[in-house]
Amino acid sequence: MKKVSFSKLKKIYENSLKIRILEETISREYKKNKMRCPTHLSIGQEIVAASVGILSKKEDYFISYHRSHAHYLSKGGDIIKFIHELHGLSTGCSKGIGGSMHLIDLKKNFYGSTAVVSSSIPIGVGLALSKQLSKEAGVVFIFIGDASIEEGVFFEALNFVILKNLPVIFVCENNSFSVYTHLSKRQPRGRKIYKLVESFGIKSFFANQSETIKMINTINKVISFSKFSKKPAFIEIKNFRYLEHCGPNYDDNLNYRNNREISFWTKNDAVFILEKYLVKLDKTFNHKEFKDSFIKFVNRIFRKIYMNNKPNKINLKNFVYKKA
Amino acid sequence: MKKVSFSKLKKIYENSLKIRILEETISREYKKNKMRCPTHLSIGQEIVAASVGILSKKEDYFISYHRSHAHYLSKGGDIIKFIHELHGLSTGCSKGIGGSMHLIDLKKNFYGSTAVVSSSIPIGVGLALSKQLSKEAGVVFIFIGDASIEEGVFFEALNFVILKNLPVIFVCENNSFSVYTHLSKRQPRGRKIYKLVESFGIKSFFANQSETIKMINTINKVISFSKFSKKPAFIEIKNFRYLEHCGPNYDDNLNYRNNREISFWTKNDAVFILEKYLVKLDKTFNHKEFKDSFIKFVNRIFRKIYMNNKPNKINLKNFVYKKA
Amino acid sequence: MIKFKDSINLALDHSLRSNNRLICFGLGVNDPSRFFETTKKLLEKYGENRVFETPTSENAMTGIGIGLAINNYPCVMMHQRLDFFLLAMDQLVNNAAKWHFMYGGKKSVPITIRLIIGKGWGQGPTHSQSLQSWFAHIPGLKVVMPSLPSNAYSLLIQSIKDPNPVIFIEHRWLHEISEKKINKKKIKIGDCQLLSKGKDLTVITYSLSTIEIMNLKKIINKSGINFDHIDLLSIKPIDYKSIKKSLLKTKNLLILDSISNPICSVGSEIISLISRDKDIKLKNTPSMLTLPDISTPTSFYYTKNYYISKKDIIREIMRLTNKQIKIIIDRDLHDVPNPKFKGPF
Amino acid sequence: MIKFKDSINLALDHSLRSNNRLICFGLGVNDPSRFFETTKKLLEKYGENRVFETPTSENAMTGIGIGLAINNYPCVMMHQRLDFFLLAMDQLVNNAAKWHFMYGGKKSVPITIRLIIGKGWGQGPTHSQSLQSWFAHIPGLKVVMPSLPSNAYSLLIQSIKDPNPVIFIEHRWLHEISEKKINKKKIKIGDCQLLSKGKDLTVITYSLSTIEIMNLKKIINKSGINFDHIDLLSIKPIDYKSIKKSLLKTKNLLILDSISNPICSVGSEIISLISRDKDIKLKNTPSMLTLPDISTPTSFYYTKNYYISKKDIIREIMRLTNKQIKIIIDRDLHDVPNPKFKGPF
Ligand SMILES: Cc1ncc(C[n+]2csc(CCOP(=O)(O)OP(=O)(O)O)c2C)c(N)n1
Ligand SMILES: Cc1ncc(C[n+]2csc(CCOP(=O)(O)OP(=O)(O)O)c2C)c(N)n1
Ligand SMILES: [Mg+2]
Ligand SMILES: [Mg+2]
Repeated sequence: MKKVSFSKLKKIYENSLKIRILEETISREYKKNKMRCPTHLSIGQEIVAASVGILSKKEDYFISYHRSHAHYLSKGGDIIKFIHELHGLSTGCSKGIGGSMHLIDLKKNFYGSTAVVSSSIPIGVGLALSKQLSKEAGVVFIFIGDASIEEGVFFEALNFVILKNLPVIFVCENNSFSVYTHLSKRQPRGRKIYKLVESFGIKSFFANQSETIKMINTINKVISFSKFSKKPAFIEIKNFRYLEHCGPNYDDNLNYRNNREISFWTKNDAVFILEKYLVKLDKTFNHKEFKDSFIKFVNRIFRKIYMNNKPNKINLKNFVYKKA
Repeated sequence: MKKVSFSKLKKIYENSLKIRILEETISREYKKNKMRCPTHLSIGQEIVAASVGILSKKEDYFISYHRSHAHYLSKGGDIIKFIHELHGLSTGCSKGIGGSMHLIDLKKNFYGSTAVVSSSIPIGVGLALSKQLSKEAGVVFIFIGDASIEEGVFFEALNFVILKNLPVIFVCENNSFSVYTHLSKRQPRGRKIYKLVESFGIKSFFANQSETIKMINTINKVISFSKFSKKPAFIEIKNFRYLEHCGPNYDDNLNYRNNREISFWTKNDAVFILEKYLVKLDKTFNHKEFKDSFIKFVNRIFRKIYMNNKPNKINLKNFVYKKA
Repeated sequence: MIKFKDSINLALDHSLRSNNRLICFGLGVNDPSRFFETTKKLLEKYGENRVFETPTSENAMTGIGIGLAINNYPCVMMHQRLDFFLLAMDQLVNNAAKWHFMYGGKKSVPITIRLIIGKGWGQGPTHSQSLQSWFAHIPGLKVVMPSLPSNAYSLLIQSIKDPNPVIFIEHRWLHEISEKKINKKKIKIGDCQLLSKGKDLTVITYSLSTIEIMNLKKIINKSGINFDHIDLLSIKPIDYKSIKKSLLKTKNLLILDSISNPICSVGSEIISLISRDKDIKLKNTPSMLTLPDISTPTSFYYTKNYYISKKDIIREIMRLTNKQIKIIIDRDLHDVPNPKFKGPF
Repeated sequence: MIKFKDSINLALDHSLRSNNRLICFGLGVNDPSRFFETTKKLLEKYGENRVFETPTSENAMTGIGIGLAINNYPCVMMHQRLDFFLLAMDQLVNNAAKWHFMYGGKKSVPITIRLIIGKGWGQGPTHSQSLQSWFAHIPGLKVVMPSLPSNAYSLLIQSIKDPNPVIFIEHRWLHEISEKKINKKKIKIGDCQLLSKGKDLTVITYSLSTIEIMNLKKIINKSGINFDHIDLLSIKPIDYKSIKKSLLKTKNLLILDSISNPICSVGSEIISLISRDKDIKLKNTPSMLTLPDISTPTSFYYTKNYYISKKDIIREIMRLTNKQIKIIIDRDLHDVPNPKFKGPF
C-alpha cells in the first residue's frame, strides 16, 4: 500500500484549511443574524472531508447529511453559491430554498445533502446503482454520522448494497454525539460500528482522526480497496466537533461532554497535526500566503452580500414541479 | 445442559399434532369459501411453535406475524375462538374483525399477531420493556420470518433490546422464502442470519428443523440461556412450509422451489421424526386415541358453525376507540 | 377484450421499450404471480437489470428509486398493498416530493409508485387502506387513479414520462375489468374524463367508484335521470375547470368517494373547492358517499354494511334528484369483485 | 406569568406524579435542552426508567411505545419535529390506530405523541411540516392542538389519560406564549373554546392561528367588527356542534388554517361539513386562509410571502364583513416568534 504523497497531503491540508476558514467565518458572521437558518458547522471535523475530497476522483459522487458544509466544500462545491445559500439568496446553490441543510453542486458531483437523519443514505445507494447500470466510472461516497447507525434504513441500505455489490463507500464520522447525547445512551457499550458493518459482509475500516496521517492513509486504503476489488466499503472515523451541534457557538459550558475528551481533541487538532507534519517534511512549506488570500476571498464574498442583499424575486411555484 | 425429557417431548409431539390437524382441516374446509380472509398456514413448520409453546412458561408472552396460527395454538390459544375468527364470527378471538392475520388470546399471553412484515417486532420489544419495568417474570418471544431481517425496524429493535438488555427471545423461522422469492434474491449469498444478529451483541443460536430432536434441545438451551443469563437471545431455525404462501393449496406446480428441497423436507417431516423417536423410546407410545379425539373435537367445531352461521350483530363503531 | 391488468402490462412494456433507461422493481415483479400478472414477460424482455425483485425494505427501496431517478434512470416502483408503503413516508414526503423544490429546481425525481388498494375477501384493517388524500396533501406529488383499461394504459405511460414523482393507485378490483379494445389516445395528467352527460346531476367518481356508477347507469337512466359522470382519473392536479363547468349546468352534486375514509378526504376537498367558488350555486347541499370513519373489518358479515352498496348510491341519487328509481336487488357477494374471485389477495 | 412550555412541563410532571406507570421518552428529553425546556426536572424526579433518551429510531420507538401502552404502561413519546415522525407511519397507522379495533376491543393503546411543528429561522422544507390532516384522516387516532398555556396543560393531561392514541401537536412558536396564570379547569378532548363573541363573523383557528387572530382582535374590534372566535383545540374529534351554533348566528366564516397546506386540509374538511349541512346558509362563500400548495422554503426572503401575514388576515376579514379596518403596518420580522428568538430550532 503506497502512502499518500507529499503533494496530496499538501492539497488535503489546503482543503481543510479552506473549510476551517470558511466555517470560522460563518461562525463569526452568523451572529449578525443574516444567515437565518439552522447551521451545523464542521469545525474540528474538516480533515475527513478534506481527505476524501482530495483522494477521491472527480467522477465520484458525494451525498451527505445535515453537517455537510465540509463535504460540499471539499468536493469543490462553489463557494460563492454556498455562502449565498446560507444567506437565503436566489444566487445560492439551492436558490436560497434549501439553506445550510440542503446543499447541492451537480457540476462537482455533489449530489445533495439533507437533514433527516439517514434519509440520504438510500438515495446514495440508488445513485450507486445508477452508476453500476450505466457502467459509469467512480463510486458514491455516502457521508453519515454516528446516529445514522440507529435508523433502520441504514441496514436496509447495507443489505441492498451487498446484495447488488454496488460501488459505495460509506464514510461514518463518529463524533460520539447526536446533538447532546453520547453514544452510550443510544448504542450498546463496546459496540464498534465498523465491526458491526463488517459482519454484514462489507469490508470495513477504522481510523482515529487524532492519528491524522494514519487516518489519511487509511482513507486512501479504502479508496484503493474499492477501486481494485470493485466492492462496497465502509470506514468509521472517530473525531470530534468543536462547536455546538447546531449554531455558531461553543457550548461546553453545558457540561454534556467530558472535559478530558474536549482537551484531548483540541490538543490533537488534525489540521495542525497535518501542518506540523508537512513542515517537518519540507522546512520551506509555508501556507501563509494561501491562507491570507483565501481569507480575503471569503471576506469579500460576505462584504459584497452585506453591501447589496436585496435578493432577486423568484416564483416559488415554479420549483414545486418540473415542467414536462 | 439437560436434554428435554420424554414427557416434554411427548407434549411437544401432541402440540404439533394438534396444530397440524387444525391446519389441515382449515386447508380442507377453506375451499368451501366460508373462511373468507387471507390465511397463511403453518403446515410443515408446526414443530417450532409446538416446542416453544411447551418449553416456555405461561408467564412468557408471544407476539407473531402473518403466519401465526401455530404460535397462537401452541401457546394454548382458544381453539374455538380461533376457528370462529377465521369464519368472521363475533365469537372469534378478535370478534371477526381481525381474521387469520390478527389473532389474540390475552388469557394465554398471546399478545397478538399482525400482517405487515416486521411490524410486530418493536411491539414485542415494548412488551419486554414493560416486563422489565414491572419486574414481572418471563420473557417475550417474538416470532419472525426470514423476510423480517430485511426491514430496518428489526435492526432498530435489536439495538434497543441490547441497549436495555430486555427479556426477549427472537424466534426466526427461516423457510428460505418470502412469498415466492428465495432468500438469494433478497439477502447476500452466504449470509447466516443468526451470525449477523450475534454481531449486534446478542447471543444467537441455530437449529435445523430436520434434525428435530437436536432442534428441540437447542430451543431448550436458548430458553435456559435466557433464564439464567437474563439476557436477550435469538434463534434461527431452518425449516420449510408445505403449502402455498397464502391459501389452502400446494403450489409446487409453479416451480419456484427446488424439487430436491421439497422432497428433502417432506421426507424429513419433523412431526413424524418426533413420533418415530418417541416410539423408539417407548414401544407403548401411541397417539391414536389422542389424535382421533382431537379430530372429532375439531370437526365438531366446524360442523357447529356450518349448522348455524348467523353471526351476532356488532356495532363496529364501538371498537374504534376505547371509552375513557 | 382487454383487461385492466393487461393494459398495465402493455403500458409497462411500452415504456420499457421506448425508454431504455427505465427501471421497474418491487416485491413480486418477477415471481410466478408477476405482480397480479401486470409484469408478465417483462423480465424475459428487458432482463433482471431493469426489472428486479427487491428485499422487503420499503423505505430504503424508495430512496434507492429516488437515487436512480435523479441520475436519469426514471423508475417504476410497486407495492402489492398501499398499506406496506406506509414504511416509506420519510423517503416519499421528505425526499421525493421535495427534491426538485429544495435544491432550487436542480434535479427532479421521475419516479412512478404503483400502489394497490385491497378490498374484500377479508383484507381487513392492514390490507385495504387507500390514502390518496394523504398524497394529495403533499406539495410536489401527483396522484393518478385510473378506472378502465384505456385510461390506465395512457395514464401509466404519462406518469412514467412525467419528470415528477407520481403516485399511481390501482384498485385491486379493477384488474379484471375489461374493455373491447384499448384506446391509446393520450390523456394528460390533470384531465378528467366525462363518461356521460345529463342535466339532472353531476356524479364525480374515480378508480373503483367509476365502475360502481357505470354498473348502475342503465337503471338510473331508465328512471329518467341523466347525469354528467366525471371520472377524475387524476386526483392531483384535479380538473377543477371541468367540475365547475358541469356544476354550473347541473347545480347538483354527488361525489362517490367510496374507497376512502371521510375526514380530510378527496371528496371533502372537492366540496371545499366548490363551496368557496362564488359562481357555483347548487340546488341541494352537495353530497358525498364515503366509508365510515372506521378501519376495515375482516369479517364477511361485518364488511357488508361497511362498504358503500348499490342501494346506498341509488338512495342518494333519488334524494338528490327527487325522482324514483326502481330499487334493484343486489345478489352479488359484497366481498368479491366477481364470482370467480377466491382471494386471497 | 406562565409560559406554554412551562405548562407542558407542569402537565407532564402532574401526569408522571399521578400515574406511576406513565413513561416518557424521546430524543432530547434528558439532554441540556430538555426538549425545549418542556421536560425540565422530570429525570431528576422520576428517574431514568420512566423518562429516557432513545436511539434515533423513530419507527421502532413508536412500536416500543405501543408495546408499553398495551401492557398498561401509558406513555408519552416526543419528536422535536413532526417531520421526523414520518419514519413511523407504519407503527402509527397500521398498529397504534388499529390495535383496539382489530383485536375486537381487547387492548387499547394509551400513547400520547407530542410533535413539534417548526416555523421561521429557515426551518425550510424538512423541518416545518404540519400534518394534522393526515392524522385526522385515520380512524382510531385523536388529534389535539392546543393554543395557550392553560389549554395545553389541561389537554395534555387529558391526552395522557385517554385510553387511545392521541397526536398532540405543539407549534414551536407557542412555547414562549404566556398567560397570567394557568387555569386548571378540565377541557374535554373534542371540545373547542369560544374565545370571543360577535355577530359579524365566525373565525375558526387552532394552534398558532389562535394567537395570530388574538393579536389582531383589538384592531378589528375597534373597527366595529365583532366575531365569534372558535379555537378548535381538538382537531379530531372536532366540535362540530359549536361550529354550527356559531354559524347559524353569524352566517359568515373564516377558517385560519394558516399552518397547513391547502389540499385535503382541516380547513377543507370543516367547509365540507358545513356545506353538507342543510341548516347552514352563509351570507358569503366560506373562506379559508392556508399556506400555498408549496413546501416551505428556507430563505428569509422567500418565506415572507409564503406565510399568512397580518395583512392577509385583515384583508380577508374586510372582504367578508364588508367593513374597513385601519390597515396596520407590521414591523415584526416574519420569521421569528419574538425579537429574542435566534433559532436555530
Ligand atoms: C429522523 C431524524 N430524527 C431526529 C433528527 C434530529 N437530529 C438532527 S441532527 C441529529 C444528530 C445526528 O447525529 P449524528 O448522526 O451523529 O451527526 P452529527 O450531528 O454528530 O454530525 C438529530 C438527532 C433528525 N434530523 N432526523
Ligand atoms: C411491509 C410489508 N411488505 C410486504 C408484505 C407482503 N408480504 C406478506 S407475507 C410476506 C413474506 C414474508 O416472508 P417471511 O417473513 O419469510 O415469512 P413466511 O411467509 O415465509 O412465513 C410478504 C413480503 C407485507 N405484509 N408487509
Ligand atoms: Mg455524531
Ligand atoms: Mg420465509
